[in-house]
Amino acid sequence: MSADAKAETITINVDGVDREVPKGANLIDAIEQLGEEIPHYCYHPKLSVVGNCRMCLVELGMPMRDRATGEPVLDDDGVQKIGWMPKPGIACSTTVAPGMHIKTKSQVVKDCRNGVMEFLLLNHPLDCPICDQAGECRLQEFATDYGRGYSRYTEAKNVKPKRTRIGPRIMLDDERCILCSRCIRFSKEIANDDVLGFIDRGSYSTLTTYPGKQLENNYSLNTVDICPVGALTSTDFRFKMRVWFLKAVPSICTESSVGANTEVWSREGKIYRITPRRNDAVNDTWMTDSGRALYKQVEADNRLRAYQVDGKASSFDAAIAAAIAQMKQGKTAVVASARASLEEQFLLSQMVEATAAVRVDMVSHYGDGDHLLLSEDRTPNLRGALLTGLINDLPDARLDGLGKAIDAGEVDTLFVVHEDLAAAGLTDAQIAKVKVIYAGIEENSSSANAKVSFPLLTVFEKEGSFVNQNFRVQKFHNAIPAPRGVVYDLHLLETLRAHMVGESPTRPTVPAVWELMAQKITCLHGLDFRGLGDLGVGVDAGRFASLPFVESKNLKHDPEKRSKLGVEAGATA
Amino acid sequence: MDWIPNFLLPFFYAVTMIVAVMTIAGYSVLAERKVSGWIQHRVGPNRTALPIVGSIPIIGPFLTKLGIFQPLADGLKFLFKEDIMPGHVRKGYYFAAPIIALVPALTTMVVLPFGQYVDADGVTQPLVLANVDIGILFILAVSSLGVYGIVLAGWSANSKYPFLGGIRSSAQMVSYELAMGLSILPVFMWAAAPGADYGLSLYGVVRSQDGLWLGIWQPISAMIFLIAVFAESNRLPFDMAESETDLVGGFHTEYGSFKFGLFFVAEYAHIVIGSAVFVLLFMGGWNFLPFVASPWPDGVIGAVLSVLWFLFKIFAMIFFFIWVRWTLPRFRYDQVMRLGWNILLPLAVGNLIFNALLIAIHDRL
Amino acid sequence: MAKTKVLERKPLSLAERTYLPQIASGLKTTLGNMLKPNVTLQYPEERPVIPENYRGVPTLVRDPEGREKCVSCQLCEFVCPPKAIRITPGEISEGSDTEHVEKAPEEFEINMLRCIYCGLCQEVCPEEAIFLQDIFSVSGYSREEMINKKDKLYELGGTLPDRHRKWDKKKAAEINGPAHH
Amino acid sequence: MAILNDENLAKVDKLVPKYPEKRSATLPLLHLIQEEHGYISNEAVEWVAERLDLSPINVYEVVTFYPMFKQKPGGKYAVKVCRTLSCALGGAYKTCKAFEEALGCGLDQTSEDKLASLEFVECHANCGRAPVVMVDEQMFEGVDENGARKLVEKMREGTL
Repeated sequence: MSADAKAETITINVDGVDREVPKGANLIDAIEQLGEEIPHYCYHPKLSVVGNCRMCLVELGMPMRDRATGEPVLDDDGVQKIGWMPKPGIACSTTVAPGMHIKTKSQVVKDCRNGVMEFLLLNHPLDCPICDQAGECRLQEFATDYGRGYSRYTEAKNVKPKRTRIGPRIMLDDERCILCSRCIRFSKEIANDDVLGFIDRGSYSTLTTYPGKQLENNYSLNTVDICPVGALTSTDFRFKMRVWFLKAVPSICTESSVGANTEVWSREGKIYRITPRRNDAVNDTWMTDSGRALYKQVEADNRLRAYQVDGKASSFDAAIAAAIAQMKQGKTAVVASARASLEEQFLLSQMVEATAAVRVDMVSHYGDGDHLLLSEDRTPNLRGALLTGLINDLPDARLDGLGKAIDAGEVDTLFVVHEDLAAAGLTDAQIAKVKVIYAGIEENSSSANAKVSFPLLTVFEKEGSFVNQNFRVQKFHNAIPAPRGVVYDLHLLETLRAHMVGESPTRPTVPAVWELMAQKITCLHGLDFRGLGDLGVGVDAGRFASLPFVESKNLKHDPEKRSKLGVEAGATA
Repeated sequence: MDWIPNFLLPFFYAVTMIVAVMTIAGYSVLAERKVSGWIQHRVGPNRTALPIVGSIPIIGPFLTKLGIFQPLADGLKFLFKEDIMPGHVRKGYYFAAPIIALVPALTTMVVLPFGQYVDADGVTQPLVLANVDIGILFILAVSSLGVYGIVLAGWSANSKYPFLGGIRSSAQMVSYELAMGLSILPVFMWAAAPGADYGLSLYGVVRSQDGLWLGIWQPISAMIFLIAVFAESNRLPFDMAESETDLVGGFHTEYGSFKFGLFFVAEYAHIVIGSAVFVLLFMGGWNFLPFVASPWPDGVIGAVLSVLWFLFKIFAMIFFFIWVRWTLPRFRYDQVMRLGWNILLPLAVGNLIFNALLIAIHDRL
Repeated sequence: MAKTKVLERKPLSLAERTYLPQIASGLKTTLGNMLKPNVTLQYPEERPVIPENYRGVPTLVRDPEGREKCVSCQLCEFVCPPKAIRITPGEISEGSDTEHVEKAPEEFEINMLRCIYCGLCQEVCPEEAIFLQDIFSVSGYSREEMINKKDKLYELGGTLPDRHRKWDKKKAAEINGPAHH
Repeated sequence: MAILNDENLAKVDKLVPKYPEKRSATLPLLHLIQEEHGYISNEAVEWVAERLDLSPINVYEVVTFYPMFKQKPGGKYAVKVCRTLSCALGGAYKTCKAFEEALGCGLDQTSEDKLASLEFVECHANCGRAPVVMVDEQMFEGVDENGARKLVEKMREGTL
């Protein structure tokens, strides 16, 4: 892709300097790629262009040609004259053209921006101290750049409703709205839920939903993200914390196999919100509302927080000893999870080897997809389990095979990662027949009857990588510290494996595990953890490409194209 | 039955005297703090108040502001503080040291005359516990015993700073004792001239200063004696034994509570005694002014007035002691030694010879 | 090498060598000082005059209507160099008199063990809600006691006149509706 | 849902195909509805939206944008007093006040007897003799306070 982009560049002149920009690009995007910014409110790279904020006005010009002959018009020095347009034009609705000249820093442009800012701020309530957007507000930023610093407007400001609930998760502050219509366009174009609109006119213009309707689709919180001001705020995050205290860590959404790129915003070990991170190959700039709420599992009531042996809290070492003693009695079966990271699955497969497990099962978690960013497979890493060789075929929703094996007395010990055995179809009698060693985030039926329970960490408390629906390996980072006394999942798995084979356990790091994986797994050859970058790397699906995955066509996934691509997928990484 | 005048009365006098000296010593401490405060633009102790006296309308606050009750509080504090004894000290000597320091200071006052009483017969009698002829010798002999307290304290504490303090103190004491003794010889050579019948009696010295004070007549002797008194009483600028900057606290580093209080009182008692001796020898005792006949009438009133005048002079001297302390910095040890041996001693000897010659010439004429 | 100039030290005169004139002049100096009037302030009884811009203990103030002025924007928490301030923001429930303000601190703590009295919190406050007033002496028996909670901060701060009456104006505008019809 | 009578429905069927984009027919349709009912209800908005394959909010935006579209039923007559400069100078405010008193209702309201609704509007584009008042589609020039009262009387008598 990058090679293609390089081939198709054109030259435009920005503030007197010739620059290379991609052909056919929008002027704002093109300038952004040059590392500069044309201020804008209503323009959004993933939405249609409306050009109603007028903030992106720049001076535009083309080299002059004689209309009659088509010959270039030269000035006295023999240089082609530039025909500047008499008035500035908006950059967002301009596509770059060869030879185009633009001025982004001229006095005219600055005057335009000053004027636009003055109008935008006329009726603005200036309640930054209570506004959640403060700190990441475009209005604030451009007001410092182009604002006048005081208001010439002596009349009383317009008063509008301050807290309108336009959806279950969204609060609208009308006074702050600058009528950029990003939210309206998003609802219509991306979420396909055209409920937002401006009613009334002039200074009465108000963003609203149609009477009786609400902005309640599963993508509604994206309107909060794209709102350039603080008009739309999330009720979940509202007034909780100022954004400048929050530390944003790149992560991956675990809601489904889409693997939306996210940023986890935390302060002092407490997560306050999750926002999407732009990745044009995965989720553009969007994510689901339901995915944003997943951080609540960190402090969920049913979180498993302590190591347990026979239902009693114990130390890590005691729990390991009990588990090893149990597994050494032989006939161990493993229930792996598609919720574990690639590295954990790899170490689990090592452990399976070390314990000479009689069988490895996995449970599928399928639901309805919305053909956008919520796929049918509700686990983030099913393909990782395939790549690491934990499983060879798509899993079933029920553990019937395992159940039969238990009934036949082939299994004594069951090592379960994350899964709820009862929910996965094992009967109480079957569970009672085996000794369960459970490792998971939550307490569930598996942990209730477990001989040994190991608390695992949420995706926010560790680092690693997932393989998404397009066989794209994407990494997530440690956003908050693990609960007190809980070791990293990798450490747990490595300790178990080492004790089984009588080695002394090491403390594996993710990059170290990756070195091993890159050697052992064909399609990961030549990759390392750092090399994944923030946007991830697509890998060769190999023989798995033809498996009947459940994902239907969604925003960045096309099953037909996928299976056709097959081997080439890796090459286009 | 003459045990009452022979035994009980002297005992009563002695107790009175001790109380007086101790009180003056205690209030010297207050004076020290107050004067140092004034000199340094501070206010000094002004908070301690007695429950009833302190609440008398005008007088109470005034006394409180003067810090009159402060010595009481200090004394009580010393009495009731926990008596800590370090584990490494030599116990017997450690306990004995403060007593040995205080006792000589209090003993010397036995021979100190502090006024005169002209009885109905017109006979002038000194007011003194024991009017011995060798008064000055007694004082020199006993007061130099005080250094044993310091040396013992330094040694028994069994740690290096007190030890150094004790050593320094004894060396200093030896150095200045000589100059001191030599400096007062001319005084007695003049005062106890042939024909005068009072020998080395301090009373006699005072009597001899009826007209001219010896301080004016013998300024060099007075100066050497004054410096030596400073050195003997371990006052700044000669407080080698306890210089805080290099010896932490010197000999009393390891002392606390009441034992420290004893050292403290002993030091101030030394000052009081030293002032008294200086006043007796060089400032005319209770004589009113040089060349002015004492206006004290006969009888009890005259006696009281003479005592008060004598006390006034002592207080002036004490003030001078304090004043000097807050003016001059401490000498270095080698300077102290050089001053004692190289300057004061030759000067005193020279002064003695000069006066002897003077007397010889005077007698020939 | 810089040139060194050797200064000749003059020999002392006889009078100087006795030190007596120096001692006398020293005594004169100290006596002079002793007789000068005192400048000591008798502290607990007499109080120093505190200048208006004095930076004492940081406090929270209310406006003349008794409304808490702080809207928990947390700028003070952000700017505080020793991180002495800790705010838990909260929402003003709908239906309250001050619902138009929307936000108020649920908890506001200033750790006086950390505070360095720099006054940046007062400087940065957009609502003029936090002031370093004239209290300069703080003490307590425990660490907890030295952490001023919201109630304590308002008690210390009291009420200050409000020059802007921003929220009053806002409320009036909300009641009267938009100005231009 | 009987939003329009058959005659108007037929008009709609003819109107809609005239535009290359169905959405463009929003305004004509709304006018038709307002003509028939005197106002545009939410049901009408939804009906239009369905007819033109739009979301109701799209139509709602248009309805609220134009002051000529009423969202509530008005009186029998619609009285519109011009308030733009020349009429204002000519005494439009007094005229308006007179209407308010005569009708017994405020601005943007309908009199209690449903006789008339009163509006104070921008220029009628007939600045010949101020103040200008429109009652329904009829134009009256030079309406002073007395004229206003007379107009109301005429409306009451039904002789307008």
